[in-house]
This record gives sequence, C-alpha cells and structure tokens, in this order.
Amino acid sequence: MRPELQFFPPAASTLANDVDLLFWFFVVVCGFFGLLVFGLLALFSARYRAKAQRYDPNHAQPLWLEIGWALPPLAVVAVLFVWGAKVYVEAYTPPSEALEIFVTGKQWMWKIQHPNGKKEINALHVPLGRAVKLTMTSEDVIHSFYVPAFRLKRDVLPGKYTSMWFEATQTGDYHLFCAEYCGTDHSRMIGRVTVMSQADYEAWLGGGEQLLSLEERGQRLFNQRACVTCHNGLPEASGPDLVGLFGSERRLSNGETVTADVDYLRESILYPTKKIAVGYAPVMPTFAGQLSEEQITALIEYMRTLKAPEAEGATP
Amino acid sequence: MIEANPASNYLGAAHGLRSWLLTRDHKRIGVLYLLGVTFFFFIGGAFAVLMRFELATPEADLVASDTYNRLFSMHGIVMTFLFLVPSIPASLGNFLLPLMLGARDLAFPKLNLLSWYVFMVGGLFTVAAAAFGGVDTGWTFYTPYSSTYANSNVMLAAVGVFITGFSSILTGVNFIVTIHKMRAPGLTWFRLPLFVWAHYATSLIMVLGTPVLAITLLLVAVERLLGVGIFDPSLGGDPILFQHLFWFYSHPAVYIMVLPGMGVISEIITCFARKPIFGYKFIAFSSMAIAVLGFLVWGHHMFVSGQSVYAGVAFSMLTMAVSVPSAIKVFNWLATMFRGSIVFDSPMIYALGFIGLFTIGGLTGVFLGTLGLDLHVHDTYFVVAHFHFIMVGATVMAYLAAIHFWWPKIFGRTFPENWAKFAALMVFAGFILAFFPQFVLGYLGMPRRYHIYPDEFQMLNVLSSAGASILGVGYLIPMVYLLGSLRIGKKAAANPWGAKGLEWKTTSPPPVENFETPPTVEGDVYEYKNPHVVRPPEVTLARG
Amino acid sequence: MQTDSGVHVSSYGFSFLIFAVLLVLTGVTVGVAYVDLGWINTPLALLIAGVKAGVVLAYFMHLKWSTNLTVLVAIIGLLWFIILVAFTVADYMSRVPVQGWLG
Amino acid sequence: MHAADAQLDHHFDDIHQQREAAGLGMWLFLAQEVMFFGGLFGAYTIYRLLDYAAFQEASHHLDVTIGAVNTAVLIGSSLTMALAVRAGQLGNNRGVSIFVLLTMLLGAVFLGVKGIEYSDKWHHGLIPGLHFTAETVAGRGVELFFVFYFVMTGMHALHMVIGVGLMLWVLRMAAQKRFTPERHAWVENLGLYWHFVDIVWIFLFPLLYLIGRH
Ligand code: HEA
Ligand code: HEA
Ligand code: HEC
Ligand code: CUA
Ligand SMILES: [Cu+2]
Repeated sequence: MRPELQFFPPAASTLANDVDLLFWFFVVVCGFFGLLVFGLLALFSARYRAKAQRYDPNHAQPLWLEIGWALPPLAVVAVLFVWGAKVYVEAYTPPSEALEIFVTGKQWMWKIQHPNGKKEINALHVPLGRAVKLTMTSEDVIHSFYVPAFRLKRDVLPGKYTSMWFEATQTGDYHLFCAEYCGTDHSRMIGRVTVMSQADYEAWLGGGEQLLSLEERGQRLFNQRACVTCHNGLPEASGPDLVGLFGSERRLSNGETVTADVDYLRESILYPTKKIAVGYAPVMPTFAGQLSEEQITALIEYMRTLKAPEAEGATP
Repeated sequence: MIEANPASNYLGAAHGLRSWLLTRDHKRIGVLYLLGVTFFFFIGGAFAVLMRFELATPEADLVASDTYNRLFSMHGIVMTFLFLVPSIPASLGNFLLPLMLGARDLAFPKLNLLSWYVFMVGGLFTVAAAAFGGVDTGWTFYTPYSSTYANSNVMLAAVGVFITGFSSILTGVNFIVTIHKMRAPGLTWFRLPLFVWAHYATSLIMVLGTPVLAITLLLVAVERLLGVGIFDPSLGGDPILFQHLFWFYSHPAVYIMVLPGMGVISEIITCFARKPIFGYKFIAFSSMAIAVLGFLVWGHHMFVSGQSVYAGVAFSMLTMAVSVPSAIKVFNWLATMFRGSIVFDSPMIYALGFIGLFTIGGLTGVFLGTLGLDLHVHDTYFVVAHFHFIMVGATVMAYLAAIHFWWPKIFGRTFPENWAKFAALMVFAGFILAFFPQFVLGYLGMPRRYHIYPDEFQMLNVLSSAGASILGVGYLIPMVYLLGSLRIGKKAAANPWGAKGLEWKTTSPPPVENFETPPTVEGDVYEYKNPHVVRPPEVTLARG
Repeated sequence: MQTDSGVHVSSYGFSFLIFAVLLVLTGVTVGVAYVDLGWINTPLALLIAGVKAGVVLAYFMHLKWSTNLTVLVAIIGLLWFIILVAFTVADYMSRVPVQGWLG
Repeated sequence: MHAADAQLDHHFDDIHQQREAAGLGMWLFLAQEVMFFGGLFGAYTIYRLLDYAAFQEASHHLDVTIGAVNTAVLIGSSLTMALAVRAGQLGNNRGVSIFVLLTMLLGAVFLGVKGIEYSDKWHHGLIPGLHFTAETVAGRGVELFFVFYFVMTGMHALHMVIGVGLMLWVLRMAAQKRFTPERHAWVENLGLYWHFVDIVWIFLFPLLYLIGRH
C-alpha cells in the first residue's frame, strides 16, 4: 500500500494493541537480557584479556549463583507464558454476538461469503468497531488466513472448520496474506481487508443486486437437493426431523452421544453413515463431491436457523 | 616427541581411495563425513544464494514461482537433514569421541562406516530429487499438499530423508554405547569433557526421535503411492496428525542441531579463557535436560494449526521451561570468562560469535513460544530469522569454531591465523546484516516462502540479500586457507592451543590406534591453571 | 543356571513354561473379547498384551537378569512412546468445536 | 596371547566389555524400533478414537481364528528362538542350528498364513487404494483401517523377513562353530530382535483383530 520503508506494521484491531503491548514488554525485558549478555561478553573480553593480568582460575563457583541466575529468566518466561496465553485464548474465542463471515480457501484464492449472501474474492469488507468472526475451511490443502494489521492468523484446514475473530479499530485497507505454504502461487494468494465505518459498510453490503441470503440459499439447496424428501418432519419420513437439531445432543445407534455442532452437520452431509442417528436406517446417500464448500456452508447455515417455532429452550 | 613417524599416523598409515572407502577407523570416517557434510553445506548455500538474489526485488524476475518453491524446499531439506543434523556429531564427534574417551575406536566401527554409506546414499536420493526437477513441499512436507497435491519429486526426497535418518540412528547408538562402555580407566562420568556430554544428549534424541520421522515419511509415501487418505481429509485422514508426528521428531531435531555446538563452545571457552569451566555439572545436566524436555514441546510449531487451544497452552508452557537450561549454559560460559586470561585466537572468536547469536536466536525463540506473539509472527520471516540465528549464527559458527580448533589435530597442519580471524569477523558481520532485517520483516508481516512480496518490504530484503553475499564470501575464505594449509601449512604440535583433554595428549595427527599407550585419567578435565598458552617453539601459529 | 562367563541360562522346562503362559494368555484375550464388558474391553485387551510383552521381555529377553542400564533403556523406549501418544491424544480430546457458530 | 584374544575385536579391552557393548547396542536399537512402530501405533490410536465405528466394522472382516493360530505360531517361534539362544550361550553350535532352523520354519509358516490372509483380502476387495470394492456401512474409515492393517502387518512381516535373513547368517556361523560360551552375541542379539518382533505382534493381534467382537 504505502511503498515507503516501514519498520512497524499498522495496528488496526483491538487484538493488535494487545499483541503490540506484549511485544514491547518482550522487547524491554528480553532486550535487557540480550544486552546483558552482549555487555558482559564485551566487558569480560576487554577486562580479562590475557594482557590484563587479572587471572584467577580458582575463584569460587557458588551454588547460590547457579540457582540465582536461573530464577530471573524463569520469572520472565512465566510472565510471558501467562500473558501470551491470555491473548491467544481470547483471539480464538469469539464473542457470541459477533458478525459471522465465512471464508473458503482454495489454491490460490480466498472466497468470502457474507451472511446476506454477498460474495467477494480476495477481498474482505468489515465494519469498524464490531466483533467479526471468521469461520474458515479449505477446499484443498492447508492455507492460513493472515491479516498482519490485525496481528491475527489461523490455519484454514480442509475437512473441518476453524475460526477466529477480531474487532477492527481503524478504517483503511490492509494486507491479507496466505501464511501457510500451499503450492505454486502461495505468494499470490493475497488480498485486501477493507475496514469501513458502520454506515459505509451497510451501504456496501446492501449495494449491488438483491441477493439471496446465505440462509435462503441453504433453503433452496435443501429443496433442490431433495434433502426435504427425507427431512420434512412428517411421521413417515425416512430421515430425522432437523428442526431444533443444531446444538442439541444426539444419540447415535452405537450408543454414543454427540453434540450436533457444525462439524457434525458437515460430516452428516458428506459422510452420513459415519454416525447414525438412533432409530434410523443408514440410508442417507453421501453428498461428498457433489456440494462445494460454499454450498455446504449455506446448508449448515439454513439448518442452524431451523429452530423449533416456539421452543426457546430447544437450544442450549 | 612430537615428530612421530608419518607412517604411524592415521592419515599416512594407508594410501589410496580404497583405504579410505573401506576404512573402519573412526578418524577417517570422521574425515569422510567432514567432506560429505561440507559438500552439502555448499549445495544448500547455492540454493540460498539464488533465493536471496530473487528476493532482492519484489517481483518475480530471476525464477518462476515453482522454481522458487523448489529452491527453498531443497535448501531446507539439504541444510537440515544433510548438513546440520550430521554436521558436528558425525564429523567431529566421530573423530573426537574415542580420543576424548581414551578409546581405540567407537564400539561398532563397521556400523560407523555403514552409517556414512547410508548417509551418502540418502544424500544421493535427495540430490537426485533436486536434479530430476526438485521437490516443492518445503522441508516440512506438510500434508495434504505433499501427499496429494504436489507434483514434484516428493517420493525421491522423502526416501532420501528416510534413508539419512538411519545413518543418524546408527551414529546415535554407536555414540551411546561407546560413551557407556569404552571410557579409559579413571574417566568417570563427571570427568567427561562437556563435548562428550553434549553428544550423549544428542545421541539420545537421534535414537528416540528419528524413527518417528522415518515412519511418518513412509506413511506419506504410502499415501502418495496408493492414493489412500492417511493424512488427507478428503480421504478420511487428518492433516494435523502429520504435523504432530513430524514435529515429534523435528523439534527435538533442532536440539540435535545445537547441542553438539554447545559442546564445542564449552571446550573452546574454557581453553581460551585458560580457566576451568564454570558450573561443569550444570552444563552437563542442562544438556540432558534440553534433550528430555525437548521432546515435550513439539506443539509450539502448531499454535495456529487448528490444534486444540488447550494443547497450545500446554505446549507453550513447556517451551518456556526448555529455555531455562539454555540460559544456564549461557551464564556459565560468561562466568567462565570472568577472571580468565582470554586469548582471542580464531576458534575463540567464533565461539564468542556463537554465544551472542545464540542468545538472540534463543530469545526470539521465547518470543515465538509466547502464544499471543506467535499468533502474529508464525510463518513469517520472524521465524526464518529466529532459526537462522540459531542454526547459522550459532551452530554453523560452532562448526567453524570446531574445525579451526581441531584442524591441527585432525590434519596435523596449522592455518594462517589472521585470515581465520578476518573470516570470522566477516561471517559475523555478514550474518547480522543478512538476518537481522528479517526480524523486522517478520513483525511487519511478510510471510515466509513468498516468492513475490509487497513493495514496502523491498528495502529490508535488499539489506538481507547484501548481507547474505558477504556471508557467502565469508564462508568461502576458510575453504581456501584450510585446504591450502594441507599443502603448505606448518606441521602442528600435539597441543597447539595448550588445551586439556585426552585428544591433545596424543600426536597430531593421532596414530591409528589413537594412543601409543592406553591413557588413564586422574583428576578433572578442565584443569587450566596457567594464564599463558605454552607453545613449543616450532609450533607457534603462522601469522598472516 | 550361570555359565562360566556369568551369563544366565534358562532351562528347557522354564522356557516351555513361559511358552505355555503366553499361549494361555492369548486364549484369554480372545475369550474376553467376546464378552461384552463395555469400555473395559479395550483396556483389558491392552493389559493382557502388556503382561504378555512383559513376560517375553523379562524371561525370553532376559531382562530379569540384565543390568539396570539395559532395563533403563527398555523403560525409556516405552516411556517415549507414551509421550508421543499421550500428548497427541490430549490434543484431539481437548479440541472444542468451532465456537460461536453454535448459536 | 591367550585363547579368548582371537575372539576379541582390536578396539575392545576384554571380551566382557565387548559383549556388554553388543548387548547395549542391541537394546538401543530396539528402543529405536519401539519409536518406529510407535509412530504407527500412535496414528492408529488417533484414528481409532476418531472413528471407532469404522474400525470395529473393518476389524470384523478379519478372521480371529487365523489370527489367533498365527499368534500361537509366532509365540512358538519365540520359544525355539529362546532355545537357540540357550544353545548359543552354552556354545552348542548344533543346538543353535537346530533351533534356528525351527524358528525359521515357524516364521515361514506365519508369513505363509499372512500371505493367505492378504490374498483373501484381495478377493474381498479390501485392498485400500488398489482394489477396495467392499460394501461398507461406516464409510471411509473402513478403508483407513485397512491402510493401517496393511502398513502395520506389512512392516511387521518385513521385520520378520529381515529376521529370517539374519538367521541364515547365524546358521552359517553355527556351521563354522563360531559360537562359544564367551562369544555368542550374534545369536543373543538375533534372539532379542526376534522376541521384539513377537511383542509387536502381541499388540497388533488384539488391536487389529479383536475390536468390539462381542
Ligand atoms: C538449532 C535449531 C533451533 C534451536 C536450538 C531452537 C530453539 C528454540 N526455539 Fe526454535 N525453531 C527452529 C530451530 C531452532 N529453535 C526452526 C528450524 C524453526 C522453524 C521450523 C519451520 O517451521 O520451518 C523453529 C521454530 C520455532 C517455533 C515455532 C515458530 C512458528 O512456526 O510459529 C518456536 C515457538 O515456540 C520456537 C521456539 C524455540 C525456543 C523457545 C527455543 C529455545 O530452546 C531457545 C532457548 C535459548 C535462550 C532462551 C537463549 C539463552 C538464554 C539467555 C541469554 C538468558 C535469558 C533468557 C530469558 C530471559 C528467557 N522455535
Ligand atoms: C542449517 C541450516 C541452514 C543454513 C546453514 C541456512 C543458510 C542460509 N539460509 Fe536458510 N533455511 C533453512 C536452513 C538453513 N539455512 C531452513 C530449514 C529453511 C526453511 C525452508 C522451508 O521453508 O522449507 C530456510 C529458509 C531460508 C529462507 C526463507 C525462504 C522462504 O521462506 O521463502 C531464506 C531467505 O533468505 C534463507 C536464506 C539463507 C541464507 C542466505 C543462508 C546463508 O547462511 C547461506 C550461506 C552459504 C553460502 C552463501 C554458500 C557459499 C557458497 C557459494 C557462494 C558458492 C555458490 C556456488 C554456486 C552458485 C555454484 N533460508
Ligand atoms: C434418502 C433419504 C435422505 C436424503 C435425500 C437426505 N437425508 Fe439426511 N438423513 C437421512 C437419514 C435416514 C438420516 C438418519 C441416519 C443418519 O444419521 O445417517 C439422516 C441424517 C441427517 C442428518 C443428521 C441428523 C441427526 O439427527 O443426527 C443431517 C444433518 C442430514 N441428514 C442432512 C441432510 C441434508 C443437508 C440433505 C440434503 C443435502 C440430506 N440430509 C438428504 C436420510 C436422508
Ligand atoms: Cu494458500 Cu498459501
Ligand atoms: Cu521447535
């Protein structure tokens, strides 16, 4: 963006401030130790060079010294560990009211889906001052979604979902990189994250032709792909009713129970026979290879919203 | 006394290629390794040079993406598996261990020779992989890219690494048995040189870690061959499992790469400070602690990989713990210099460089082990800078220090000391220029394994490339004068540095059976009491 | 029995006894596998295999009459395997599902 | 020079040191083997935990009787091997030959049976990647199980083949009457190796054949 020489990256998220604070703490404390070592190296080299004649090979080697000098580094790393862990756990634990955006990585591009159905490629528009959560998966190899200005990254894996979140604090355009080596054009799997004011964002989101929302797209797929023939809530249906399924505890035919989270839904669509809901025959066909990651996301988004009409308590 | 009959030393005892290729003398095998390993260093270095040229500009102007990807992959594979892992242990360790123990050879001389052949065959496969189009997976072989998507010579390279692994294992077994069973009378555990302790710890890692890498690569090969999903999710596997298995070896392996170097530094610091080492037992035990704890931290390479957050936290804690024994070593080295009578001969200059660069590399390792920071700098140039500081800044320095220190012993010749000092300083300066800017680049967010990059990163990359060129020349200089010394160098004395340790008690170069009379040991290793190096007149080092 | 050079030598009878014990334990593993013990089945199978391995190690491989160092090497081998499995399993078992999308 | 010197390699001080070194070396090698198979067992453990149903279904494609009989055969070979080592310790070269031959025989039986099992898997379309046509309920996990089945038993079989190869060498040494009460490290280490291979199978058998049989 700005081609002049930089020494410090722009900080544009709440996390960036946390990480930078930790960074400066590190620089000061460990810089002290580094300078100490270099200082002593220089000092001893000068003071105890052969010509200086301060030789004493028999001086004491006290035990307290050995233990004593191990303690400050121990204390430093303890603090770094605790502080670092706090920042890390927070970055990977999204708040529940976050705006959800879906990311699919693919050799060598980023595909973004917004809940209202808007799609972008190699670009991500987000509002300022609002928690945004990315739910990410890959269609082929491992990628890694990395926004230096947010000091945030996480690997994007094929076959499962990972997530992370941020809250942007500065409008502007920022780099988006793929940080996990993924083949030929790894270094071209880059894009731009644009942070906009809330109003600009609304305008941007609403602009363009009227789109089907993700949920609506999921509903349409649900009908098109004939899921509905088996999952329609009717007593004679061959598949279980999916209303209220999401987030509930499912009993399986082998006696185990699982939580119907996104990974479970995903697996149920792609590999239905792996976990069989109790009381049903393993007749659901696999949809592996027939649905793209984006379609699966839409289907899950649809099923997720299929809550029992009035039952508030149906989801935990 | 020094002028031994040339035919009785191990170099002159037999002549011709055959006598080398069929030797079972650990000293000759050590020299064979020295040649092999150094050869691979320059191959790896050549890849690095091309890479740094390419990275001097943001665009792709020297090579295409696919070529660049092959360059860093081959560079990483050659440098780690064919150079750094065997570097000090297999060459100098091989040469010195029996000498330091007062033994006539390693416990299993045939196995030792076999390990060299295994190593060379493995190397051949890897070089073949490069020759037939290269491999583009990175040295980490991450799945499912390596197992399903890459269409380069993954198989050849994996087989090459698989095979070299066995040479490490054989070396490790050989060293452990030798250290346990073949010490000279009176050479108790706490009289062992710290070089030996370091190699003991290293060997443990080689024996217990390497086989896991072997089986992991085998699984990747099976998956590639049959198209069955061991690590590919679209076929039912889990890519993160590969990472666990890979790092179970490859993290401990980084200690294979640094512990022998630390052993070298312990020997050199005490010799040139003319003082007994400070905290002998602490240095010895910290080697062991590093080897053992080193097996518990592999998950720090996977903080952002989708590994469980709890596992990340646990691995971070253990990572922090493993840095304390390293700190203990650094402080003990410094304390050894305290009140010494320091002589700045070339090995010492390299050793001081080691301490400084290892400290920076180690501290930035702690930076990476801090979860909140790794979030940002994982897979950026910060990581690249971290490990080059330790692997190149520290270990290659130690390798050079060791070569200079023991060169008179190995070949019986002295080298021009002023050139050696000059090269040491040049390597240090070139190194800092090459790799310090990469820390800044990393925090700025430049991802590693990037062939092209945004314009604003160019300035720092140019600095780095410039530094790398200086560094490269710095590495070539010792090649010239060391090889030259074989022809024109003066004869070296048995103990030109006035050092302690059994290897200095025999002639330079040592006789075939290492000692004229089997040595016995009384007293500690590092009994330096004299502030001056007492050099017999005929062996003062050639200056200039 | 000991030979002159201090090596322990097991008698024929003893070796056959060990053989018999191993056969019986094999039978037991197969037998209990067909009894439904819930989650106990797998640990039990591993336990029996562990006992068998222990018997082989101690008597056929002479660990019982070996130096402490040899025993230590055997223990370290086992311990390192446990480290590998335990840490890896711990990761898988502590993965939490993607947060937030849980509604 | 007394008699034992002829058996001493030049770099050892005495025969005792030489024997201890050989033993320790072998045990370290076995520790290495533990980690080699350990990686496989570790991966197996993870996938079994992730997809127990498939592993159970797949395991039922294996024949417990054959597996159990083969286990017995292998244990038998461990017995004969132990007896070969005993003969070696006593310097009884004829005994070494006989028991090593028996061990080879039992090893060959084991491998033969394994071969039959493998071809059986081919007929049932249970060869992952190359020929996997079997109907499965639990999906791809079944195929994954068979990958592990073949890699683990294949690695095990490879170790046995190497073991049998080493036995040929030991037979030759026995024919040359090279084993004495002082020097018999070769049989001894071969025994350790063979017993180790046996132990691997002792774990493989329940882990592969006996999943959820009730
Ligand atoms: C010889 C090689 C070597 C060595 C010794 C080390 C040593 C250490 N390494 Fe490094 N590392 C690598 C080679 C090495 N590393 C490589 C090759 C990679 C990248 C692999 C890849 O992805 O390609 C890597 C990557 C790497 C990562 C992953 C980064 C990422 O990918 O995101 C981490 C994270 O924790 C890490 C940490 C450490 C730590 C804590 C140490 C510690 O052992 C360091 C301990 C030393 C000190 C701490 C300095 C001395 C102490 C003092 C002077 C006293 C004062 C100390 C304190 C106040 C703490 N390393
Ligand atoms: C022992 C280990 C070791 C050593 C010694 C080095 C040495 C060097 N490395 Fe290496 N490096 C790694 C291990 C090592 N590296 C690893 C493991 C990786 C990760 C790979 C991956 O991502 O998978 C890596 C990656 C890596 C990168 C990152 C690539 C990327 O992510 O895109 C860079 C970039 O600057 C780099 C540079 C250098 C340089 C300039 C040197 C210099 O020190 C080299 C100096 C040596 C010379 C210059 C040789 C001198 C010889 C000549 C001048 C003769 C030339 C001859 C001909 C051309 C015929 N290395
Ligand atoms: C031929 C009938 C059939 C079709 C078509 C079908 N399913 Fe199913 N589905 C079933 C049956 C039967 C089950 C219960 C057995 C099981 O768990 O596999 C099931 C289970 C599920 C579950 C797990 C629910 C639970 O109770 O645990 C989900 C989610 C699901 N299906 C989604 C879908 C989606 C999405 C589609 C369309 C893309 C679809 N199904 C198409 C028959 C069908
Ligand atoms: Cu996608 Cu790198
Ligand atoms: Cu590491």
